[in-house]
Amino acid sequence: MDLVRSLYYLGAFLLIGIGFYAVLGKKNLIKVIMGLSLIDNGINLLFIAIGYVRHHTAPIITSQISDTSLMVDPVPQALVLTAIVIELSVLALALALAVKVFAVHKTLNLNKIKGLKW
Amino acid sequence: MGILSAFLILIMSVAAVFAVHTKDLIGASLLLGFVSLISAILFYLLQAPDVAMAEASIGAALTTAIFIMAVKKTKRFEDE
Amino acid sequence: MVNPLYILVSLVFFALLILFVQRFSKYFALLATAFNFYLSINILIAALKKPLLVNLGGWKVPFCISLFASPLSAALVLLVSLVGFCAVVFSFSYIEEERNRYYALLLLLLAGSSGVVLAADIFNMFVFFEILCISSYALVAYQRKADSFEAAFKYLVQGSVGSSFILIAIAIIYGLFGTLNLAHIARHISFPLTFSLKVALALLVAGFGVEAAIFPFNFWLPDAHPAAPSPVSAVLSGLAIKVGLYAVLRLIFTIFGYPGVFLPLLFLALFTFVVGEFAALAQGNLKRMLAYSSMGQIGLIAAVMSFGSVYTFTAGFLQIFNHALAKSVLFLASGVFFYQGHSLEISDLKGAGRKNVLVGAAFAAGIFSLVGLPPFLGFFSKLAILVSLFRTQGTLVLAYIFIFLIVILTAVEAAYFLRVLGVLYQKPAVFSAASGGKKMALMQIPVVFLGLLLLGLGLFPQIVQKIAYFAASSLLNKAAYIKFILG
Amino acid sequence: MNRFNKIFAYSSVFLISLCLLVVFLLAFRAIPFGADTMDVGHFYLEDAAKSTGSANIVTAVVLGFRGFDTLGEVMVLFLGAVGLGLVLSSQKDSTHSPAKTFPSLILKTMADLVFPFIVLFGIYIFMHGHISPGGGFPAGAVLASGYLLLFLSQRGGYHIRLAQRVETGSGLVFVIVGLAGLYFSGFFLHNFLPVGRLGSLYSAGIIPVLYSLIGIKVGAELGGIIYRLFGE
Repeated sequence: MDLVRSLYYLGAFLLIGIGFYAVLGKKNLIKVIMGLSLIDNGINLLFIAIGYVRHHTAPIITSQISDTSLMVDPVPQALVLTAIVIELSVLALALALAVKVFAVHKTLNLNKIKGLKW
Repeated sequence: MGILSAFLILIMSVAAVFAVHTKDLIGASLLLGFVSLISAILFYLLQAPDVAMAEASIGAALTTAIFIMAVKKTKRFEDE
Repeated sequence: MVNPLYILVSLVFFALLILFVQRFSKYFALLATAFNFYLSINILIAALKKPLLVNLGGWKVPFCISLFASPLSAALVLLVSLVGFCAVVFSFSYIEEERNRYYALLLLLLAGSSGVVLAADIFNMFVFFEILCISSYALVAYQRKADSFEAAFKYLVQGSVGSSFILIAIAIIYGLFGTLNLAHIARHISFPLTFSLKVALALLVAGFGVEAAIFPFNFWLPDAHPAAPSPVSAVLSGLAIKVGLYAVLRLIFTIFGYPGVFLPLLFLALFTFVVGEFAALAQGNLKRMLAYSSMGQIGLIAAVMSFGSVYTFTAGFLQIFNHALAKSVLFLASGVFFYQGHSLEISDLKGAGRKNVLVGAAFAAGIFSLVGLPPFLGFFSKLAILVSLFRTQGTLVLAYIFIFLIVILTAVEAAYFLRVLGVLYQKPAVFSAASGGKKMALMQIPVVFLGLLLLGLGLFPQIVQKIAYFAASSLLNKAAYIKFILG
Repeated sequence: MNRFNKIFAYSSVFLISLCLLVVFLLAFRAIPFGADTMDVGHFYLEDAAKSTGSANIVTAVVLGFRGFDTLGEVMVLFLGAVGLGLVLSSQKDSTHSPAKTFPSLILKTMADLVFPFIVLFGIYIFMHGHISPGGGFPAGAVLASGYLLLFLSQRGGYHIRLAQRVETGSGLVFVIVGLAGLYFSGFFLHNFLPVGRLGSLYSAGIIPVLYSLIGIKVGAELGGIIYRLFGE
């Protein structure tokens, strides 16, 4: 497989893989949430890479650029706008829960919190 | 564009690895913001200025701020 | 007025209104769910004649987002609004703090469930799935004790990993076909599947499987369901896991059009069934036991349905109805016991059934229906499952093993449920009930209503059987699905 | 023994992540990078400017063709804010509060100077969402970063109740605009206002209205999230 052409895919999957590693392997609650954030980042990059078309322009009509047949796919961009916002709200809720768990147990270590072992 | 994007992707992955590896959670939040910032640049290179703006303002700025606030309310260093 | 859109819009509208006005929250919630209940009956009646398709925004079909109410979706929407209505009535006196936020979240939980069921666009389905998930994370944490925060966190992490699986699958599908409309995707897919599509299908099953609590993705369930307040547990156990299962089945059998038995799901579901039922046997806490029993039941339903014939689907839907109603009764009744006795350890509940005659009777009805005794609805669904398995062609060995498992595990189920029932009616009553008066009456209404419904549907099962048959055939007919939506 | 277990756990997690990475890469061999794989995308590119009047086609997709998704997305953010408020509302336990630090004079003065510009910039972004990149969500984030600056410099209070009214009120107006489309032309979220001249500020019918609502709502919501996480 020619690696150069799928460099963006590779980058996206690297982020997703690192994120999975953090979610599964890390013992700190906030690190786990950071892993989730990295996974979402990778997915956003993946979507945009799918929508990209070589030598096409951004899907915005201006006075200079008005040829809509030479624009990249707008749909993945719209999806990513949605996904970014969803990610933010999940993240905020997760951090609030982590803060509360810390307030009870005075630790962020998963192994020391009985209800959180998985 | 090829070399530039390869360089950016490399830096982004390294930053992500360090963000997961480091014991300092504030540092990790900042590195995470850096990853978001680079992916915003990548979005711009991939002809997605809308998403780049959203990622830069939401992913890089606000998420980092929220992470840092949460870390401030808990504990800065990851223990064994 | 028969428009599935109003269901979603009214729920969203009232959820916003509750936090805008900041008072009358329970009346708004009651209004919204009552309206929905009325509307969903009408939608079901209309959908049984002809499925409903609503295009939003005024564009043609593959370009707009559309809502599609097949008999299956309409039946599930009715179930959602029925259980939702009962949960809201129950919450009237059960929920005392943070009412505004609680009702707004509950309404959005119902909106998310109805949305996933009605969506005809894969990304729209994902968005509603996220609404469902995030509202349930927040509601699991509602009691704000240490264990509810922990359960919610666990649920959130596993749920978001599942959501990211779904997003990757959507990326694969969009990259291959350049479209998001489910019928349009279905038209592109043919067998044998390519490697990319296999990965996409696996990711979708895994992602929605987290909410459906199918085996390796269900570690959150036994903590999350008991941690939530009882009406929320009823909704989560009765509806939310079924919505996840609906998404899995819709994608496997309608969109991908999988012919015959879907073996991976069958094995995972059988495992879930066995683990859930045996784990329930070992529990000392009533709600934890009910949660494990839900896990077992969802395994049973998913296993039956993965055989992929009309008969097994009909049987599976009967069991979905039975389990949704019966589990809601059981969770709501355990809420009553908790309200009176402040404990859910089974040993503390001695004689509780004698103190509350009506609730105890409804609880018994729920148990009998789940175990499958006549004259309750559960009898017909278990019977239908066994008959449908005898009628499957081809993979006979699996069907016979499955029948054997059902017989054994029904005995296990009977053992742990009847033990609880025995405790509830034990003679020297330990359970001390503070007389609740008017509040108690309000809590008893939905419990008794659902119990009576189980009995009534058991006496006249033809209605549900007919709906289940229509739902089953609409799930399996890929060609009709594509033709109806794309024209 | 313990050490061995730990190494085993980490390496198995590493292997699982690696396997996922490889499987995904293989699955994506069927999707060539940089090639035109659009199907409905072509229709949007051709039709968007004509039928929605929005020069930014991403905006046309977000608020026109897939407007219902955006309503759902707004509700997701709303849920995040409500859920966070619910989780953080119990102040009974002793939360570990960080040492109070007082902001420096420089920060205070700069915050006073910069805040109006940030707000103005946010408003500019959501007003121009249909002709230039940006739109309601980044605009809301910009507005919220303005509040963040105010919190950091401990200037003034944040009227949380008012913010909640603004947030839910703009959400309600969003739904009502959608229902108005249903009433006037039979489709939910239909663009029932005149489309106008492509590329001018007053164009694209309901799209700028919706984006302004989203900008205000997201700004108030994110401000509320920051306020609650800061915790007075």
